[in-house]
Amino acid sequence: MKYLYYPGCSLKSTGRAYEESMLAVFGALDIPLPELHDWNCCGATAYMAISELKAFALCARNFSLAAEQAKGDPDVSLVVPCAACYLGLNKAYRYMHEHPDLKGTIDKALQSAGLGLADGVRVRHPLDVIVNDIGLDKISSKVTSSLAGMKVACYYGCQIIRPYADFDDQQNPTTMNRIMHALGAKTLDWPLKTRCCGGSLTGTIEDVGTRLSYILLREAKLRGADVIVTACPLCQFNLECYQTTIGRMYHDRVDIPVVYFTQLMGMAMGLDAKALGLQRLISPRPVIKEAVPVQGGQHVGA
Amino acid sequence: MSDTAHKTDGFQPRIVAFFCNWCTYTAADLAGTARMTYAPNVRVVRVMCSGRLDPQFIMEAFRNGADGVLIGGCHPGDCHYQAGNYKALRRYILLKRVMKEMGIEEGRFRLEWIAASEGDKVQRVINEMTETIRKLGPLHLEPVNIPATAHVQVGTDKAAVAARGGVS
Amino acid sequence: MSVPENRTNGTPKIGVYICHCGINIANKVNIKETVDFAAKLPYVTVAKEYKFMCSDPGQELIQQDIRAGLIDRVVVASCSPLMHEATFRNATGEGGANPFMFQMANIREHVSWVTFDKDAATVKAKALIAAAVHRVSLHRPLEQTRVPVHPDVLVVGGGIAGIHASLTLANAGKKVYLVEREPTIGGHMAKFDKTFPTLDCSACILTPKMSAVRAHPNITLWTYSEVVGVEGFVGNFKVKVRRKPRYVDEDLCVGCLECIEACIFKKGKFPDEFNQGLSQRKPIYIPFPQATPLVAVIDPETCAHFKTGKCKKPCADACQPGAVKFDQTEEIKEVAVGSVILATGFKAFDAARVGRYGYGKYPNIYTSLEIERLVNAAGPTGGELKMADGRKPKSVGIVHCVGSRDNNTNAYCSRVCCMYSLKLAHLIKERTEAEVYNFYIDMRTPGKGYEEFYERLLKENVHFIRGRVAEINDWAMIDEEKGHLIIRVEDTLIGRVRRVPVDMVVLSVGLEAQPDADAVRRLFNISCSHEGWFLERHPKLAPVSTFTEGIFLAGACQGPKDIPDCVAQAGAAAAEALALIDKGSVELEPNTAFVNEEVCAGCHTCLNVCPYGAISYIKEINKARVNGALCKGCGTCVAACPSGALQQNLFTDEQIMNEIKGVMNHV
Amino acid sequence: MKEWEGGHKVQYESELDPHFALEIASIPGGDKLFSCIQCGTCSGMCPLSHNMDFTPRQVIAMIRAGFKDEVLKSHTTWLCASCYNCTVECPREIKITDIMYAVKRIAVRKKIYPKRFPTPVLAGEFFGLVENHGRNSETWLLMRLFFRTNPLKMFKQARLGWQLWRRGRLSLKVDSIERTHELKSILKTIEKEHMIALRNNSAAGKEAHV
Amino acid sequence: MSKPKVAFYWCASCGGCEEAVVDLNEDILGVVQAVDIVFWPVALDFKRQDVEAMDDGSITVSFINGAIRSSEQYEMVELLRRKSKIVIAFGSCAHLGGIPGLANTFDRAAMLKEAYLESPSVTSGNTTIPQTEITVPEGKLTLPELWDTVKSLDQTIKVDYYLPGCPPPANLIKEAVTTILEGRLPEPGTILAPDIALCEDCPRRETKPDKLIIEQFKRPSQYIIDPDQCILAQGFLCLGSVTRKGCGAVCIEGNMPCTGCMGPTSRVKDFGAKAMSAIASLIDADDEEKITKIIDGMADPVGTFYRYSLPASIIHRSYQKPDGGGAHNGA
Repeated sequence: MKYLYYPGCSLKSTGRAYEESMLAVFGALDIPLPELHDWNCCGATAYMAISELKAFALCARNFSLAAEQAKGDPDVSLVVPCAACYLGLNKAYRYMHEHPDLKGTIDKALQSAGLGLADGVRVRHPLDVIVNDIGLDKISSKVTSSLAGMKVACYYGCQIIRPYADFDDQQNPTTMNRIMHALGAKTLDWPLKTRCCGGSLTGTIEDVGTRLSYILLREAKLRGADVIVTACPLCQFNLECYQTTIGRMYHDRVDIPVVYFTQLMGMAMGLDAKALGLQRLISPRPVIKEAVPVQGGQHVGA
Repeated sequence: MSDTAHKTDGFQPRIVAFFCNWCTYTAADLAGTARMTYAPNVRVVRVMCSGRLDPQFIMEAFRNGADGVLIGGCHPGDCHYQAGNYKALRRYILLKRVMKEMGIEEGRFRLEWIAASEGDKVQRVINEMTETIRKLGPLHLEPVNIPATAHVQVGTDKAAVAARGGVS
Repeated sequence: MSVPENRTNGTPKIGVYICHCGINIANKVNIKETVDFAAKLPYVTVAKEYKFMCSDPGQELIQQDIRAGLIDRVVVASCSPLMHEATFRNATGEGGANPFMFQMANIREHVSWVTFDKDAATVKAKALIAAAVHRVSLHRPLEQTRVPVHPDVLVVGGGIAGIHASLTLANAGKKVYLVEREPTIGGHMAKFDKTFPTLDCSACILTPKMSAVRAHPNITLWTYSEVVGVEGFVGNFKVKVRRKPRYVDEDLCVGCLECIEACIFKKGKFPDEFNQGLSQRKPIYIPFPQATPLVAVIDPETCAHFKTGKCKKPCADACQPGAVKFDQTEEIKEVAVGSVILATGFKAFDAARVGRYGYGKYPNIYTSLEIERLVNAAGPTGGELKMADGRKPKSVGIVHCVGSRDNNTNAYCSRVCCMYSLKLAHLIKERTEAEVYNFYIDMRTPGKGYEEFYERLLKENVHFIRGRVAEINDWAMIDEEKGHLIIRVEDTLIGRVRRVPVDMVVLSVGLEAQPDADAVRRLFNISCSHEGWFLERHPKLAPVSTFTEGIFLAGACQGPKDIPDCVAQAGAAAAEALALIDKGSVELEPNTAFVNEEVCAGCHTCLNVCPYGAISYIKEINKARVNGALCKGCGTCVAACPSGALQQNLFTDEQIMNEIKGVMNHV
Repeated sequence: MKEWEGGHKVQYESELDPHFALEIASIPGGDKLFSCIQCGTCSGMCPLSHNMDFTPRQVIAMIRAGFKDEVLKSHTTWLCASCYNCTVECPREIKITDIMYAVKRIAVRKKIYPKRFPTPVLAGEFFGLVENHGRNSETWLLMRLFFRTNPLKMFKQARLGWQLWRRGRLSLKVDSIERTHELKSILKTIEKEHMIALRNNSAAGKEAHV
Repeated sequence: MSKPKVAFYWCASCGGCEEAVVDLNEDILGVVQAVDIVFWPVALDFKRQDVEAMDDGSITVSFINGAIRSSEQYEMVELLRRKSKIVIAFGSCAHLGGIPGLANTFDRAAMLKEAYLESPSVTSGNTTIPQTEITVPEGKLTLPELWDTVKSLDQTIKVDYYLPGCPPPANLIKEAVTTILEGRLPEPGTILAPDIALCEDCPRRETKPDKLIIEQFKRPSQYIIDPDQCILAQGFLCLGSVTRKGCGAVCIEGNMPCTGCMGPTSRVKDFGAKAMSAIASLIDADDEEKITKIIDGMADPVGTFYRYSLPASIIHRSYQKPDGGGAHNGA
């Protein structure tokens, strides 16, 4: 089994902390996770609106690169933390397997670029890899400062779970909850864990998008969550960065830390706060402070 | 409805199907009752059980001009006669090997378990198989008794191939 | 090369009759062209067409031609042989030829009904006719054997369908074995409060029939029992029934309940199956007051004696007749019957499978079957509908189509849910005066008095929202929603998404095939539809028959059905069984295998191939021999016989080979 | 329009496009569209249906009936956040999200979309960035988007931008892959194939699935 | 009255059939006395021209062994057919195509390539493939044309009777010769051997279990055959149940399984197909994987089931697509 890390654009900018914390966690677990060399954009949801076929072809190039980089290891997986990339790549994988005509066209396109079609490269989310490949036992064994006492709202968002993921239930996923339990944290039972955060609408039609984020933030706070844990760069961005705007819009205090699940993992495993990108968070971090005293690092807060 | 069911031009494959009375033949009747249109290329020969199928029948069908042969029987465990379909499966697996070695493409010979309720599967399998064989093209088995002259005059391999294209 | 034996007696004279089937065939197949084609086939002396070959004048055509000596073999090109083979064999026989000098070409189900293009249909019809002509030219006269039909009947399942079928047969003087898996008969109907649309009390109309079963001298009632083995064929089945030990002697128990009173468990502790787990029972119990037989049963899974061995068994002491018998063991009964009626019923859909409806997650969400018990005066709450906290619900949402009309669960409509939802809406409104909301996709009320009942409910001020409920959860958007269950749905008639807060939710679960339906169908050698329902022989013309002669279906095991339909079908199944019994004998298809002893080399290949042990090896002459009475006619041995010494009547190698030649050549 | 007139009118059959449904159904698995029973599960599951001028269920009905203009002009597809709730729960397995994309693609091609909605602009900008560089650069994407739709917004977001910048979450670098030539020839071939498909399908009255 | 004229000819064969004639031992003398041998290239110095010079139908009976796979063989058997009253296909190769018939899984080009280009050779660099015609300084040289497909005798000329076996058993030859010489002619097309399977004559017939099943296929080269037990029951592929008797079960006597040289009974059209049907029926497995595993233990199914009868089988030869792409060349 060989894993290759596919970052996508977000993990190189707004989601940098996700990248940093995930690589730190995998490093601490001794799982090599080299980056896919010369990866290109997954096509994302926006691309689908222009040309689905082009989006598939873009994904297929990544598969070819992965097969190339894996040097013949047939069991190669792209580890894709971004939900949109995960969906886009997975969709391409599925459609190529379900529609031979499509596969033929893509093969032609790849050939024109001197690449070979690699339809065996699997697309995996780090949640899936951590729970199903690495295992919760190993995670628990690495915990040095338990998150006991912390109540987290696991928020999965849409596209990791729907419609293609087969590693968890599509309406009531539990993978992230199980990880949090392994870290010692309590998880919130709430019905909104896969409800949309607004996605890219927050950037385009702000009032519509932020309303969805507001519903999530409010319900998490109402139910007494200390922190919202996410597994998607856009979810994290929407839920964290618009808190002030939302507060103003709805006259409601919705301040609650929003972190990546890998950051909490890193904290519980005693990794350096900076290595986990904690300093890149905007929202206040009382919870995080409580769990792990921030070592050095510049003070950041709003 | 599939396009296969409507195609009237070009090569029309001829497929002989051996269906067991209790499951697949009944399923084909059901497809009819439900008016499921499918490719007109299959001609069904009814046997009581897929276990009745002697490999000679399959070969005879090919010899008589079939481009494909389909066997339909009850699902494993469902045989009306307890185990006839298992015998069919054993013969099929062995025969398939021999057919392959004899150069007959795999798509031309197929066994499917189709239960009495699976009219839609009859439709799907027949359409699929017709399409597959349409792509493979006609099966021209070499006639057994070629007019000997065809051989005597053979000069090149190309001609030999042409000679094989004759009709038995 | 080998020379085929000439098995035809004289030159065959074949008559080909092509049926229009009204326009069913004639619309797709060019009849005239087909008749001309048939007339030119080898040995064909007569080729005719007719509007309906299966009609009397159609059959008469065949008979006249045979009588006139024009033909001695018959091909009818019409519908499926499964439909009319018997009809035309009879006609052939009536005309004076052997009935087996007949072959059918299926140009309706296999041609006209499934082919788009008219020319292609004509070509295919010709091929099938040519095949039949080739085949029939090698047919030989055959004789059918008759075997007597055993007059007793086995009925499997003691719900309303099984009860009704048993009583009908028993009243006609036939002996019936009624086998029920549970400790009592009654099935689902015994659990219902009222029945739609008349709202008469379910128990009131069912229990007299249950008692009648118990009392009827012609019915042997075996509850707590299961069929474990079936052998034989129509008219002659041998059935094995496992009687599970109930640890209470049925003949001695008087149903006085003293044993239950005496049990070391002072109160019920284990989920009561009859009440859907909404109440508790003791390890020794009687499912409900009208249970039939009214005999206690001990559940060894929960009984202290069986669990620990340390119980003092006060139940046994309390029983005056001494009916409690801890040493009872399982018993296997073997009976001979001539026919079987399967009435094994259905299973309610498991609502937890639709996660977004929150069943099992939130309190106050019930399935319809649970509500039946909760509104039932004999149920766990004495008929009072209360919420978990004891309050009466002020609003109740009834969600239709749970586990029905959904490709993710069951694609079919369960047929009864609309009506029972209306019934429950009425009962809930009546008992609690709550606001009742029905969420439906389409309202289906096809039945006598059903639409009228719907109208009655509309007038009773029940809310009807057309839309499939998307989700049910407990997060409030506004204060008014707090503390309620929120039903989110699009009101499709208005085109707006609504959030309806309610205190209680009823999930109208659909009907599913029994989880062991597949095992049962294998036992009885019948088929299931892909949803798991037992498959009838013909959806319209043989709705209670199966593809296995002598096995009939009644009730919801064949598909979702309400009570009137179950009863009607049970009566029909009983009538089919009676018809078979009164006929007295059945004719067996003469398609058995036979050994040509002259050429059998005694190689043993066939012996183990036969699943019925019908072939034996006669050592003295070194030949195999087929026992015609045991042979079922599958032909597997014939295909296996390495030297062609075995052949099958109606399906000889030559006949099949000729059919292949016919189907491929000539077109 | 007078107050009492309402927005509705009699819909003449001749104004509808009978091919529209077929066009949409030509996406992989799209023929399930015709199995719709109008149950409304999609709309009920949709977190945004209350913002839409037509609920997703209505859009499906309109596609089937041939209300092409109305569908293409509708806000509904542009409000779809691709959360796939409808697709997963549809009792007839209709890939509603994919259908929304199919509608979007036709709308973009025909340049019919609500002017106030920047979603198609975002898609277009994104497309351009990826086509040229193989990667998207979030910062540039957003800046260009704001610039093209609502430059004022850029100032409104300045505070957030500053916060992100300070924390190293904004990068002004335009990221690019090394082997852009590969990408170019892949996309070129796809375009060529698409043209061939278009030509083959135009006879059948369908638009190609792209 | 002159003695009946008899001809012997061999086509694609190993020569074993000729041996068989000689194997008649003293009896051959009787035959030789009773007839006039007019043509027998193996033993006597007659030439083709001698036959050509005879009147049509003047040979009483021609015994032809070997399969037909070249233009020369075809010319010769056609010639003999014209000159003979009776033609007897002698031995498995003439009867069913025989072992040379297994070449029908290849085509000519593949065979020539294998024989002349790819097989190891002491003279390197030789890339000559024989041609039917070549002009050398001395003039034009010709060779008979090798056919693509091997034929049984009756696929090229009309055959009156068949003497099956590889080679035909002496007693059957004797009986056939006597019958014909005495003018007791059987029905045309008759196979001159009993029409019943070999199991009947098998010395191990009593040891056959009622429950005949095969859990594993064994090869005689890997396992020792119990000389006292039914060979098939031991898992060795004995085809005695499919094969016509008449050979006296000599192979079984020699503790080797029957390979089917006598061909099928008259009720079976395709020896290999029927053998597969019978043998597969005995496989002791019901799921695809297990069945496949057991069948994997069977080496070369075509060669096994069609060892003597591929050209006479229903399929006749491996299928070659009209475009020339032979999917069958590997074996």
